[in-house]
Amino acid sequence: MNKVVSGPRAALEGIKDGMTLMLGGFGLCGIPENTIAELVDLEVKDLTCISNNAGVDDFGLGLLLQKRQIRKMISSYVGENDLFERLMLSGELEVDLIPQGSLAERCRAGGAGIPAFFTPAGYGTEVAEGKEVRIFNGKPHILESALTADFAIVKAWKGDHFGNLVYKGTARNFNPMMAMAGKITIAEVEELVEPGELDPNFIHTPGIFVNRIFQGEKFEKRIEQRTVRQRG
Amino acid sequence: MNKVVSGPRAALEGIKDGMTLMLGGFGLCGIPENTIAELVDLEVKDLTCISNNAGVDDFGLGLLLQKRQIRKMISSYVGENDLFERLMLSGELEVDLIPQGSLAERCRAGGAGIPAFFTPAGYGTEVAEGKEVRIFNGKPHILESALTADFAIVKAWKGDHFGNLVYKGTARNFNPMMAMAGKITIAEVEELVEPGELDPNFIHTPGIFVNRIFQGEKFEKRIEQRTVRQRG
Amino acid sequence: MLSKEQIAQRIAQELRDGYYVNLGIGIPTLVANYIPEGIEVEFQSENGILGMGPFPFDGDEDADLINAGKQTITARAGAAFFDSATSFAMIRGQHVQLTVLGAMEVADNGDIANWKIPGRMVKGMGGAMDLVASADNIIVAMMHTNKEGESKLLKTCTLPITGVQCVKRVVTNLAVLDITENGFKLIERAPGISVEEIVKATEGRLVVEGDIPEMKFA
Amino acid sequence: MLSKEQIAQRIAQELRDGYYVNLGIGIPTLVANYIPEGIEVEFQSENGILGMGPFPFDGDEDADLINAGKQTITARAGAAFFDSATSFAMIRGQHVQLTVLGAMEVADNGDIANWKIPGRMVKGMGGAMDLVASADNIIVAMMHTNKEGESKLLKTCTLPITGVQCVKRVVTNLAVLDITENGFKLIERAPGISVEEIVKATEGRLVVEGDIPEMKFA
Repeated sequence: MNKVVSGPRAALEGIKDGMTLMLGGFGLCGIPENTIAELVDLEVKDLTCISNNAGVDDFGLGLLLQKRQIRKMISSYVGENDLFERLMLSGELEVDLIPQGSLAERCRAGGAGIPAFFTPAGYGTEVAEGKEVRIFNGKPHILESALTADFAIVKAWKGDHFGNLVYKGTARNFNPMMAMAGKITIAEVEELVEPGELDPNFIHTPGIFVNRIFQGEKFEKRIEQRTVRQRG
Repeated sequence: MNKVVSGPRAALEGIKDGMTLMLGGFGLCGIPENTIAELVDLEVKDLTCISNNAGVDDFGLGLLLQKRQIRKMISSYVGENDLFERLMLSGELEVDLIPQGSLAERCRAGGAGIPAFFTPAGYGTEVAEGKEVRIFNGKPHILESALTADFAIVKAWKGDHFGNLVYKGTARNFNPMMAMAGKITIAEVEELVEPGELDPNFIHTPGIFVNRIFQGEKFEKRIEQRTVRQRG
Repeated sequence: MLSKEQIAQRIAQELRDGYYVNLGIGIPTLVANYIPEGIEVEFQSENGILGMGPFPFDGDEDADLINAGKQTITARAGAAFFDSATSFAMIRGQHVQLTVLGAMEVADNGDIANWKIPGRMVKGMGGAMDLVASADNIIVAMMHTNKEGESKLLKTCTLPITGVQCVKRVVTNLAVLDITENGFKLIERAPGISVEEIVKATEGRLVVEGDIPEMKFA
Repeated sequence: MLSKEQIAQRIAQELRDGYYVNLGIGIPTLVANYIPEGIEVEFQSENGILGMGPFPFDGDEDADLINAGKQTITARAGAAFFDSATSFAMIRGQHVQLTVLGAMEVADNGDIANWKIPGRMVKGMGGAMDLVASADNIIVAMMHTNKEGESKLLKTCTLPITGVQCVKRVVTNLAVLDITENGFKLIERAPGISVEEIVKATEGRLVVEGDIPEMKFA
């Protein structure tokens, strides 16, 4: 059950133009930096990327947008990326904006074998167009469908060779659900540890969801909004 | 945000005949022993109990069955309890048997504001009677609805006064989903610790789901099937 | 006329002991600075933290610890981190008692628009649609009028809406208003602001009954 | 005729390196004792563990560490515990490559009945309905006939079914059979058992093509 691969190149073995990818992270927090860099190098294109955000102009998924490798984005918030806005308004980039909670739940559903579920989010808005509406407990809900991906690419704090993962702080975000929803799930970790080092009571993503794992060479972990208070 | 109460009596404040309860545990593993004992003492009756199992004749929910305090059970497997089988076959006890995975997911849905979801489990069986069927990806699924309860009663390993909980081993089972689905959620823990002692990265049930918490006086933690191998 | 800080301060008076609260970006964030004495509340941020603390001291920033506005934050003792599905389970499952968020427009039936200006601004709804569709208690914090002086409290939203009939209360730089069957109901005036000024600045139906008190600040 | 241990041993030959496997109660549990050399598999138990190890040494039992049969077990290095919703996410989401379970009846279209005898036995389906509805690869381990000598491989299940058209393969004390469009297809005979004996013990449609080899045990 040794799922360790040598690095992002080996982890992405089998990737093709036109595939659908899920990429974990919230803003630039908890994104799979090393694998994104490799996607740029591999020059795969026509990608559909499912990710809460689209990075910033010069980091995260912004790097793939710069190279026009993405055909379609499925996201909830893309406000930090000017290029994205330009590409979307000009029609170069297809965009499906969906509520953040529905995005998270749709990924989980994809991994959990639940093809569809009802949620109140988006009822009465653009998001509900073409979707079934049903009243539960007097409140209208819309039917949302599961999301899956050819590759799910997640970033964790630590992992072992079974693929068990733990995340740190708010870098967890979408990573655990996306890890569940990939036909092939790649995990890049800050630290690869020996089996048994992770307490089995405190595994966030059990290894069954992960196919390939590697320790990232370096993590820039860029901060978007550095907010601080002064000491004293 | 101090949710600590003095014990099971205070935790059950407001309980009434005819209420619906969820009780965590799988078999006798991870059941809220102290609160069950208190339910017996309080002599509340006509209860609807949602619990994966129904205990054994003289422990767990079996104690409430002995006193005929339960009107209806919603469970997935009740094979360890002879009294249960007798009460059910004689019609004294109303029983709704549902697939274990659907039970877990229906509790989670109840806590997560998802009124209904599709699952393949039970299609074509008694469980599907009267339920909507829909094909997804060529496979028939049935629509299952959320479950909630007046009181959800869970058992955890450790907890703090915010209601944050961690579970040990396979004693986790249904407890986290049920904790989400109670109008009032009671947690009995083996050890009440100071806020900050639990690592925020490794909380299984965030305190927002818990209303009342106490440290159980004693835990018998009975074993149903003691299977061992010999040393050497 | 209230400053942004005063709007936040007035909204903070709505906090009750034991509340879990989700604060949106902008004015709502400032509410955390005015928690009334003697009560304890917990702040939830939808990217995955309960028990959000103040900004870190300079030099203590952690890239792995941010709020939904992507700002570096700290965690209080007793905090918990969780994934996005669990976070929205809290929100959708109505475990959060109060949601405060900004808006571009609010209609007098409680509709809210705060995510999109067609052909111009496409940032996305983020968690706003889940929040407004789920929360029992939604307060909007915003200016009463836009930069052109036009009312943001309307008969009908002109922008794509974020949610229908969901806002309960609006706190602006001019007034506190509740959403009722008959439209906005004036509850309080900002210090020094007359009822006439509020009527003039409100395009939607407005109910004014009896004497309208001025807001009080501790 | 195979013993229960031999049925388990034959099923173990279906294991492949890297498989995650869910074993039901009874004969299926024994499969764990016959993992072929040179391959690594992980056992999932639906009550919430991945990486199940052998029974504990006498005195090391832990009430908080059991399998779905409520037996005390151990956890291997690299194990993980999780809640029931996550456990069935693994199962329903087809992350488990092989499911082995017992049955009272199997029909020649792949229907299975293993949870209820009306008016007599009401134990409940536990996780069986989720498992059979979800798994891509389901092997049934059972005796070919019941105590009265009646076939358990039927045209149609007489008992309430657990799942429809889901079983892929059946391993009994007499034979290995696959479910095909034309009914049960005989794949292997137990050592010393003739095709005629299998035909006689099978009530459902049975396809016998060419020479049927005997099972091989290492």
